[in-house]
Amino acid sequence: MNGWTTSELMAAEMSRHIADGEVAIMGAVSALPMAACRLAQATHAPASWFVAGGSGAVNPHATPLPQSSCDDRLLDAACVLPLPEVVMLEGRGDVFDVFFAGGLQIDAFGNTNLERIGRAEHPRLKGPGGVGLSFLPLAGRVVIYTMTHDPRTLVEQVDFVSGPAKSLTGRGPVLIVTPLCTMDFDPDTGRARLRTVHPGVTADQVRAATGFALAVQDSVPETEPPSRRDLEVLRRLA
Amino acid sequence: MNGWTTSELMAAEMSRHIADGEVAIMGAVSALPMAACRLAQATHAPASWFVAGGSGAVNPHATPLPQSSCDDRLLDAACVLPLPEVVMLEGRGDVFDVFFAGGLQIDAFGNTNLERIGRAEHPRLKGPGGVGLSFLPLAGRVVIYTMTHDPRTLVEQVDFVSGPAKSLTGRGPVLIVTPLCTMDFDPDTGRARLRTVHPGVTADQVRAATGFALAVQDSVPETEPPSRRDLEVLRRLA
Amino acid sequence: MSSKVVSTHDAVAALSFKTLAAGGMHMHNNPMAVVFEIVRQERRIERLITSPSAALAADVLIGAGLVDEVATSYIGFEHLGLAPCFRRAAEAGAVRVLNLDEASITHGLYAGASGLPFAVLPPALELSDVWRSNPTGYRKVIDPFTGVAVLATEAIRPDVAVIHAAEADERGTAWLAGASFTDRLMAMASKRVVVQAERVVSSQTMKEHPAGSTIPGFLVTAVVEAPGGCRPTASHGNYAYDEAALQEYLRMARTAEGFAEWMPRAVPAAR
Amino acid sequence: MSSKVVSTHDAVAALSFKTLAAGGMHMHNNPMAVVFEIVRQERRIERLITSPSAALAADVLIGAGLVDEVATSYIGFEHLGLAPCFRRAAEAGAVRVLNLDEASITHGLYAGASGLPFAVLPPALELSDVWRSNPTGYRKVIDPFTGVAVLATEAIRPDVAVIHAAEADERGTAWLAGASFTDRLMAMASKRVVVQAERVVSSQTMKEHPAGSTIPGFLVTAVVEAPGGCRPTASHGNYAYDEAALQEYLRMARTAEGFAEWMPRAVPAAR
Repeated sequence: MNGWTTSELMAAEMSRHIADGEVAIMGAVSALPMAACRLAQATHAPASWFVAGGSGAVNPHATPLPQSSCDDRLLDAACVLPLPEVVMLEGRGDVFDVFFAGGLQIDAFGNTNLERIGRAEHPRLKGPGGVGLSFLPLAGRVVIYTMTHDPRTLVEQVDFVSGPAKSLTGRGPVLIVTPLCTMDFDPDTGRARLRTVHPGVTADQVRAATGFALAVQDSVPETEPPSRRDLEVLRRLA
Repeated sequence: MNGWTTSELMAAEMSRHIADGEVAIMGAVSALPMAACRLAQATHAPASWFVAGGSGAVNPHATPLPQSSCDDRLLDAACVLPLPEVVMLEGRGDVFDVFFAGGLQIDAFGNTNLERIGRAEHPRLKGPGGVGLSFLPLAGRVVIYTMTHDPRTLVEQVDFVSGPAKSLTGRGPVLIVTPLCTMDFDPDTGRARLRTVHPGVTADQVRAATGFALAVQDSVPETEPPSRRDLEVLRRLA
Repeated sequence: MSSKVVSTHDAVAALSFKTLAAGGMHMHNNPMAVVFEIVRQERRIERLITSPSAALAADVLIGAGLVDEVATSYIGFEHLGLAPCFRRAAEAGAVRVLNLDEASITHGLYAGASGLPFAVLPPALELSDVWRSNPTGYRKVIDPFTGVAVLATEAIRPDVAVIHAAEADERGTAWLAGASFTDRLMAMASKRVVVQAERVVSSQTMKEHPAGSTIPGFLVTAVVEAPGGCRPTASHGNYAYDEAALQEYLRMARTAEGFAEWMPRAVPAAR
Repeated sequence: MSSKVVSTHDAVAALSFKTLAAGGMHMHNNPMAVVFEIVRQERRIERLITSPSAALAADVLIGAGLVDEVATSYIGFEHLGLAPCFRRAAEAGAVRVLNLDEASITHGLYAGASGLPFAVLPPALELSDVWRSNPTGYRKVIDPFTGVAVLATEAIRPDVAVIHAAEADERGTAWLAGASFTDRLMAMASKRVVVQAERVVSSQTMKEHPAGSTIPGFLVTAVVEAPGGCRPTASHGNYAYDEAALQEYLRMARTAEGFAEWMPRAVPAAR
């Protein structure tokens, strides 16, 4: 714990993947991507936008950030879209630059699964369902995040594709952020590869915690820790 | 001029065709049906509803009534629907009991035309277009009104069907109200027939002003004139 | 003018339905007062239709064993955890799950509200496994302009929608405070609408609310006054969700026995 | 943070389009400031797309000879009379009219805003002559759930929408006062959006407006400050339509010569 939590490190890392002027969107369980978006707005991307999930709030100002993506405190925002209109715009394929997505399972290609673990009949675990993950092929880029880095979550192949890795109008998944590391995707194989390890984590630890064969380069850089400014912002939001 | 204008007589007559609890809708040039709806609410149908055309206003309170169906003064209302939602609900076929419709041409079967007079190529008169008249088959009943009763307006067959007489979910056109008379439709032939003549108008005058062969019974009753109460209400709205 | 305001008991007793839609998103605006009454009256729901993200309302109805099949894109409790009764019933095969996604629910409700025979979907949705897992809900259709096969889903026309509002008047006009989610669309798509309101107010009060935040009374069958009627979920503009109470629910409802114990506490008159 | 506020001249000069959608309904919220600038710059419009009921904006663009074809369900001046330039051009065959109805425009814009490949329509629309008169805009499609042929129309995706707002901020977020008609839907369906606003305000002011009354700035390309920019049509919440001025327009525009005389008065810098 070098003066920051794993969540803070992850939020800071995620924020760096939003460029100025871009529009991000997220679904449920979105405290982390909301913090990342707010951090981006407070630092390098003041003109970026985000739509806070089911609330339809565009650039919510709430401080601290509520845990629920549908909280009415989010409605203190630049403006608010009725939820059906958010869903409509997700279909256009040229509106949202970054889609933050999670999953019960995330596979080596960046497919995500919120549906079930196991077979269709009597699954071992029935998940909640994928909500808007089927829109991922229309996002500019997909940033996947999970708070659970273990071999049951990071799998060779998802049991069900809620969020497809294949993209129609964008680049598809470009990043996975976990409590241990960040991964990106090999352009030739389409498979996830280790991009950075978080400070204090080794590549071997990551490999052991990952359910698929993870490509690892000889020397893996460390994830850039959050700056003091990042932490100031993130702690105001927490 | 027995103490009331033709418009007042027409509005009073139209108001009688709205039953309590019913929902009416109208398009543009709707001062007359709006007055009729307000009169119905003030008299025999206090629980009736109407949606004032493009404004989306439900039961507008504006007094006097604006001439334009899209006036912002209409928004002082029981509630306001965004226009796309009015259009949506028109498609359901079980929401609107009465649809008030007009036309450049109205034919013997109750088809209405706001599109053109003459052929498609180089029409003699290009009308504005039918807007929502193609929804008439989904209304409970259609009440047609016109301020022009002449053989060019009331024709045997419209040159273009903007508002179809055929109904899918309701009864279709049940009434035509003009400055001279009211007509209803013969259930066997589907053709318009003289129902009442306005006070001071003869059946022969109506026949001469009508471009189709109008069925006329031996004795045609007079249109019931507006009551004193009707006139009080209508004059407050004018 | 007759009033549409009735008791929760009478509102539910008067309903005739096979398909029922329940409003609210996540732990917000779940119409629990009417849902608990449906449980009390043990009303069978052939098909429950949820918003894109359902929570307690759906989980309770499923837990009570009233739901034959559920058309949904998500039932869960967001950061608090999975939906225990839904999970248990789905894993056991006790409820049939008709998988949708938020686009299919939204565009399906839009089609229902608009009298459209079905709903066409954005091309991306073909890439997920959702439509393949629900052959009754999805079909391919040939785009008549391009000749390409695209994905379509059923129009959603619930027999009854149950919606929570902050305010309603006697004529049925309702105001949805805060975010209205897909609740207004659900009301517009449904043949009958039951509104539970925090407060019954005068029509004069009602008319101050902005366009697009209300449901016109002519779409509403019955109004139930239910102050606190979303608890333990939130009622936008009125109260937050009760996280401790929801956590307790999630803990107890982990087993059928625990759920059976929780229910009468939440619904004093139930069972 | 760079501002999206530019001059009317620069906003129009920067646009590249084949299809252009103009907002407003009847004599309300016609985006005349931008329309007059389009006339001044003599920008050709391959296809003009109107709201369900267009008036002055469409009539002026057609009168100026800039419109090859117009997709519309109504161009007129409600109780004031027919649209003189539209009428003259359509009768002479100088403009191609793609007949739609309000359902096709609304559902077509919804499809455009949602990335749907096309729009299915309610069954009633088949009974009118509208779709038969516009073979490019309509096709039959086989409902994959029933096997019945139903009517479909094209998704509407204008290259540019021009919308009037009461307020906009520097980041492009716009507030539509009063009735927003189909203008928000038009903005959501269009690839680029130019907003003309009565007032440019701070983002702080903007955020007070209710959900569903705004267009988020990320959909807006340029903002033009245009006080009085709807005249002689109305600007909801700001001023009524000028009936005398509209009557004068209707009188003068009855002939091409009269329209040519009217234009420079309305647009001092034109021609």
